Amino acid sequence: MTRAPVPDAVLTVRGLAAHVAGQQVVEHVDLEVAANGVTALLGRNGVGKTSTIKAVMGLIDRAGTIELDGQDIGTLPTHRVAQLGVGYVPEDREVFSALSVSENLRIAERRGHQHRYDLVYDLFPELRQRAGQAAGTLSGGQQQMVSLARALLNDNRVLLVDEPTKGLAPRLVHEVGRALARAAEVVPVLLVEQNLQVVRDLAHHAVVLTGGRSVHHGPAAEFLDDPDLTQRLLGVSTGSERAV
Amino acid sequence: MTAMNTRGTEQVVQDKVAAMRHAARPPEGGPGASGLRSRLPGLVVPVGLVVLLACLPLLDLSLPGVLPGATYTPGTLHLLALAMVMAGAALSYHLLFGVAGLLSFGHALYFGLGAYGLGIVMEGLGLGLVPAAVLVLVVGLVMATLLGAVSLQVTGIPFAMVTLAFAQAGFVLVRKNPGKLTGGEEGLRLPTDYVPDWLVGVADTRNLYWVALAALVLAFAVVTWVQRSRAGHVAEAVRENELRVQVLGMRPFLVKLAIFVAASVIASGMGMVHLLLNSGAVPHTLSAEFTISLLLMVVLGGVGSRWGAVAGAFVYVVLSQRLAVLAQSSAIDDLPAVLRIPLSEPMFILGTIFILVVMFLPGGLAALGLRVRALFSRRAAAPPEDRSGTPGALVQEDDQQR
Amino acid sequence: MSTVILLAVTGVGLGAIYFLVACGLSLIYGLMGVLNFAHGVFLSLGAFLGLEVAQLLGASTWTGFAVSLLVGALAGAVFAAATERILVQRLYNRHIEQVLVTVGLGLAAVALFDGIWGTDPRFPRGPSWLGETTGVAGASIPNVVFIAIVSAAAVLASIVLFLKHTRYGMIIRAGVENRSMVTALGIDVRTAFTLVFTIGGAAAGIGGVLASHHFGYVSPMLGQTLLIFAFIVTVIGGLGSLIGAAVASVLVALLQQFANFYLWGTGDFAVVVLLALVLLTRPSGLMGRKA
Amino acid sequence: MTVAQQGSGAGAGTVAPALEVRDLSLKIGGAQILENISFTVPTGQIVGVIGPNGAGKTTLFNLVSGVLRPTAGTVLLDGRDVTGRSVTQRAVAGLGRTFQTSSVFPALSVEENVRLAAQVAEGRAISLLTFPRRGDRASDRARHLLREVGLGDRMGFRAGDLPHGDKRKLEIAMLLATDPSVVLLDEPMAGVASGDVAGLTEVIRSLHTDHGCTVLMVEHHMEVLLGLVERVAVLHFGHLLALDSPDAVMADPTVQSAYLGETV
Amino acid sequence: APSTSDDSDDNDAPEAGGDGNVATAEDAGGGEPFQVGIIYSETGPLAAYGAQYRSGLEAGIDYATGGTGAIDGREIEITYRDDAGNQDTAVAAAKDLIGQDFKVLGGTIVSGIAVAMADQAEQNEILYISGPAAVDALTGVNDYTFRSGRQSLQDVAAAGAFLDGEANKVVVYAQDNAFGQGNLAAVEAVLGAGGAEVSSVLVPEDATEFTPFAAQLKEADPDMIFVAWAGATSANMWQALDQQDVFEVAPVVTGLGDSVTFDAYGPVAENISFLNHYFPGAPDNEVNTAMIEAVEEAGGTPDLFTPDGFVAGQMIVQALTEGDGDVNAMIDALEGWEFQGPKGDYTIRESDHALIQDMYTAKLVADGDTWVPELIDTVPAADVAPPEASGK
Ligand SMILES: Nc1ncnc2c1ncn2[C@@H]1O[C@H](COP(=O)(O)OP(=O)(O)OP(=O)(O)O)[C@@H](O)[C@H]1O
Ligand SMILES: Nc1ncnc2c1ncn2[C@@H]1O[C@H](COP(=O)(O)OP(=O)(O)OP(=O)(O)O)[C@@H](O)[C@H]1O
Ligand SMILES: [Mg+2]
Ligand SMILES: [Mg+2]
Repeated sequence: MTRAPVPDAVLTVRGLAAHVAGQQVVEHVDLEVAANGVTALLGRNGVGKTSTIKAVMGLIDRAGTIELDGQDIGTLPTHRVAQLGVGYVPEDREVFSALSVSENLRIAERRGHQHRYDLVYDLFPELRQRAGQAAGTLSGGQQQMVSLARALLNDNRVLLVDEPTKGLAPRLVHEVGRALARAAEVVPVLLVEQNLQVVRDLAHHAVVLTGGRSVHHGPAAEFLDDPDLTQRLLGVSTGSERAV
Repeated sequence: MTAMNTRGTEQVVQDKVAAMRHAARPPEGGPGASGLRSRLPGLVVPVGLVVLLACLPLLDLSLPGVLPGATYTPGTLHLLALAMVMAGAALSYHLLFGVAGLLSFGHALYFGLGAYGLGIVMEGLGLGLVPAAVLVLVVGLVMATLLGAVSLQVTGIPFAMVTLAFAQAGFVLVRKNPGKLTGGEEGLRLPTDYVPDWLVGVADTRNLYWVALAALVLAFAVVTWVQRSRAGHVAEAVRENELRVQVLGMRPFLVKLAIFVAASVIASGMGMVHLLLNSGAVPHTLSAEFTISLLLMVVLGGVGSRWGAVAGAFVYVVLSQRLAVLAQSSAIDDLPAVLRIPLSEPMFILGTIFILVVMFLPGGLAALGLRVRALFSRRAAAPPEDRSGTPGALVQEDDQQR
Repeated sequence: MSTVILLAVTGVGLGAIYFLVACGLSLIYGLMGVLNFAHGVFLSLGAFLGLEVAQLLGASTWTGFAVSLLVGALAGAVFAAATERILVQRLYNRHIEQVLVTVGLGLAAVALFDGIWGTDPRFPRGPSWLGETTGVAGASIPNVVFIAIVSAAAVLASIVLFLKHTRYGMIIRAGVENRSMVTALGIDVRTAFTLVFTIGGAAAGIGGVLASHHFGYVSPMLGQTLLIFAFIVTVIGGLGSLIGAAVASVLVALLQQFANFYLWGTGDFAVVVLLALVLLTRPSGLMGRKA
Repeated sequence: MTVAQQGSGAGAGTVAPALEVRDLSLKIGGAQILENISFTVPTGQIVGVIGPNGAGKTTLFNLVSGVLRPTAGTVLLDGRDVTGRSVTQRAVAGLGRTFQTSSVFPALSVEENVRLAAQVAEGRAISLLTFPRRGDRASDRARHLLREVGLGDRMGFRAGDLPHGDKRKLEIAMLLATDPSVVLLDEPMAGVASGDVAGLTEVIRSLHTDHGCTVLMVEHHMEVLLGLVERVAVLHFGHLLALDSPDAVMADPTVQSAYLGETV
Repeated sequence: APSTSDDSDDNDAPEAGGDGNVATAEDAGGGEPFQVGIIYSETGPLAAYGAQYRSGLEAGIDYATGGTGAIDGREIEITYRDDAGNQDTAVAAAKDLIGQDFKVLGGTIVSGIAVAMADQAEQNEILYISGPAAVDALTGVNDYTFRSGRQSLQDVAAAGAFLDGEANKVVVYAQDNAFGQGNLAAVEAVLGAGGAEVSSVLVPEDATEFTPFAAQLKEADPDMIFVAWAGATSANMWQALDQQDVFEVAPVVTGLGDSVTFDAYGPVAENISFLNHYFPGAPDNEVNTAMIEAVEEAGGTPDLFTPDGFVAGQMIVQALTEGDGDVNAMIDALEGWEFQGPKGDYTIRESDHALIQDMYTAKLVADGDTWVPELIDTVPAADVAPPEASGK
């Protein structure tokens, strides 16, 4: 197991284990999210990426140490975790379809925080135009924008972003990628992503899971350039992965 | 936006039932169901139990505090027979709710249909017990098919409400005493002229007891049959994901209707035994409360478990009868009001027990039985065996961990 | 003619009572997916405590009546909140168990009220104006009907405004769709659940006091008797839709009134038929979200 | 805008195509979701459907499989009009499909999932008088197919516990068990890890080559799609923009700007 | 006092029943005790009536045995069972007791239960003495069944006392259920036979709003209105009658219930003409005085159905004394028996076991915050005797 030290980690996870419906889906995950830029969380389907993120958020039963800026958040309920500055962009967008776009943003406003509507509308001007539209009637890509915008609105310490390009048309993949890059300038991001080109473009560090365990930590580019390693851990040799 | 994504009511109900199923699954695991030979040891316990129950009227056993008297006394036999009738009805509800995931609030309609139907047919048409019973079962079958076909046009909570509505209509009708057939609020008396003498009168309670036992065994066999058939398996699949079943080329409607009709006919049969046992029928047997009591029995026993449904019914019936006795005892009378008032209300105690089971004993008695058994077998280090069909194997082992 | 007016206005009054019970049911179902079988019990408790207080303060005074409404609302609210916190919340996300727990609570609480207040009905007295009538186009309408209508309209308006224009309202609407996402945004959604139960309980409590004057009695079964109609109303209106519940309440009550009077007491039958028809043609109810 | 059949499927025009839709339209609450879609899929072809999110791809599948009813237009399977038929009837007629989000019976075992499907092909699927037994035809077929898609070691698992990629494979095994002649696959690769893509691609290819199915598939994963299909249909805001060979479609400037974005 | 076993401890009842030779502490040695089972509403909707019945019964047995609770030294041991107002529970209790060889059962306030118990009595050939249940069908139902209360026909006949010769258009205002229809039939049978023109306004049982029906009643322009109403909705019903000015049209007659229901009449109470089965101030005789004293001493309050229990006690003692536990002998002892009870002279009619007794007319007068009944007149037993039932 290779292990590169991460300077000033904002989020540190040690020995994380998690259960869903009584079944252990995460066995032992260690990871650190660097204080700036994008850290990628990679792995094949079902290795526990989403579960790891949900465990950090407290959305599923978990055990182990989770520290945000040195403060233990491993036993806090979800809403406390979020209040301490962990933003979450879930795998399937999960916008509130009955609420309007502006309500979707308003509900995300957290007390005692600056609300960065400027940044949000700058990144996604479409959301200003569609403020009154019910979020359920938006297209998939627009919903992804709302979901990202909700997380970006507050002054978070870290963002957890789960497969933001899943099921998006290639053109939207680029737009979302751009938005993430902008976001990463203001807040560190932990990104789960299957599209390795997006990972290559954005991530500085990479953590790789297999079977509910973290098995590799290191610079993202270094990892992706190692065909043997990617073949072994992701089942794909990166030489063949092409942007689409 | 596919139909699969929308979190509609039916999906919610399916989720609910699926959640319950984590706690309890029926014993036979489907294609793995073993041949007759390996199932034989599994038959020993149930057969032994039935034989024991059949012999009870001839024995002088006492269970102070649980049974009102020795097992040969009519009072005790009546209580046990009542519990067996309710167990049969609970089994039919298990078929609906536990197997097919159909949450009905109107199942009492078919129980009441059996009870009232038998009395009315005997009296009105002057038929003997057996031909009348057959006729009523046919009527029940036809009615369940018709009403089932209508109610099954909807699913989830709407289904619960439509079935409730039909049962409520039956309840109102029976109370209105149309054509002086049902006796209204006062209920219908058993027309004893058409019933064989050996089923009338306290001295013959043991015969009624045996009839009830036979009915329960029959109900259990039919429910097992239905559950193990292909239709039973498809019903489980329908409960999980109806659209998926359609896409595979099956009609969920037919499966659900088959289960609905089977459950209704069983309930009608148990209703008829109830009429004989109580020498009468009252509107209560068609009420929503009656259906809810069936639901309580199934949940107490553990959703999805046949033996659980039976055990739940016995516990419910015995508790509701014996708590009434406790309520009147002088021990309770002397308590201060804060304790006396709640303790002297049987339904309060029963409701509280029910809440506690739901909160702290998911999977009900079935799960409890399994847990006890697991504890026992670990100590005895017994080799694993095929447990399907035995009372201990109420829940599949791999389900226990969830 | 005056009979028709009498039936219509009293029907709307009855609908107002149905609505007061149904609005809480509908809210709770919408947010939590729980069909609350204990809801009738909130109503009965509100009615009993309202009655006790009114008797203490002088049943025939307006102060007594006003305070009894307040106490009824409070009693319903507190009981509902406790139910949510102590029972329902512990079964987080286990919907069917949540429903079953409310079934158990319904049984237990009715029995407990039996023990405390006895099985005999009690007869509330109100300000004498309530027992009088007002002529409307030749029909003498009992005044209590107007109070019920006004109260229900006020409750409907305040809940709608609350849901539309407050942050909590927004949270509740969002929580209906996706609870875990609401928590992930840093909101303690349990507060919203308790709040919804509390609001529903308060409405039921007010409904209880008004129902006791409208029907002229209080008994432990009063709430559960109304509950079945409240269920029907909620389903016809569309689960989770307040406006739907309001429309369906009036529709059901009017149908019941007219069928009882003109069609040989077939009111309940007619309601059942209406329910079946509505569900078979529009399974999600008059105003329900598409299932 | 309608696009007449442009493909060159062998024998097209002489035998009835496996699937044909004519002037299919759907309006929901005033919104025109699909408008006048017409195309044919000749027997034995494998055709891809692409288009931006919300273009109406899943909706098209729902119309073809009978989950939704069109406001206008007809659907023909092997030349027979099935527009008025139910989902079940179309499935019996040989139409199989998967869903955009995995759709299995989570509480049943993997094997049970497939055997339910296998029973359909065998007949008497919902009989009250037939009992499932290990070693009967349906169960043998289920096991065989599970091994074929690479789930041979997962038969006893609860389907809900499978990782995403395996659920996709399970769905395809269920599909195969019903012995369909036409299959609709809705984004089979969505959320499948890069390492599993190649394996799943082969399974899909075998649907076509080994089982002789006519395939219509929605997929955003262009590499996979282009490697599999003979023709590509492009949907855009409810309209059929193009139906042509992959190369021609990729070269189309409208497709590039509307769907692929500037980089390709 | 009669010894009672509440069946609260499980072991003594079956033993007592099994071979019937349990010796109680008070047993003076005069032989094994007589076993009597009383199945009544200790809980359930009619629990209040149940309490009245039981307190009367205990007083009645005491009175009839001269305070010993025993007959010739043989204790009368009473086993009480709760039917909770539920027919199935009652039948189960009856089967249990009959199985324990009980030959005398009594009790029941609920008409449906009374009918079911009558069946049980006949099937198992035991003596059954029904309680306050007013159902007419019980009269003449079979040899084994008696009643210790009045029946609906007697109630209705008492209402006839309010008809003054000429006025003869009677409208029955009742719930459309067994109780209401029974009363309508009784009015037709009794007052109709007396020449009155009887019509009815039947209100659906499930209706909750009575105003329109009250308006309809007023339009019928009757000479007398007979109201037969039971249950919680009565307060509302009376208010509706008042609001629609029905009292201005004709005298309104109804049965006076027990004291807790006086409130239900509301402010209209003083406008109603009541027929009455019993209130403590109605009869004036020694037995009544003794009953009131005994009940009050035991901490109870005599009310509507206390005499039914008291008379049941008297009948049980009579049957046991004369019949000595033999069912046919007990039936013989009761048939045609005339005795002095709390309402004066009673006769058990031999042909159909109807209990012939006086009835009363009364009114309610305000007494501070509450209402108290005041006797208008006693309607002699013979005037209200029900027509003989056939087919015993
Ligand atoms: N509700 C559940 N019940 C049982 N098992 C579950 C549940 N949810 C997830 N799992 C299992 O947990 C494991 C990890 O799932 P998770 O969603 O975290 O994987 P992932 O790495 O995010 O995969 P993907 O790339 O498919 O999103 C999988 O094997 C999955 O089957
Ligand atoms: N019931 C409905 N009511 C209103 N609009 C609907 C409804 N169903 C679908 N739509 C709309 O129809 C359009 C097509 O949806 P569809 O799911 O077919 O898109 P898709 O092409 O499959 O997209 P994706 O690639 O994101 O899966 C979308 O804009 C969607 O919002
Ligand atoms: Mg994931
Ligand atoms: Mg789609």
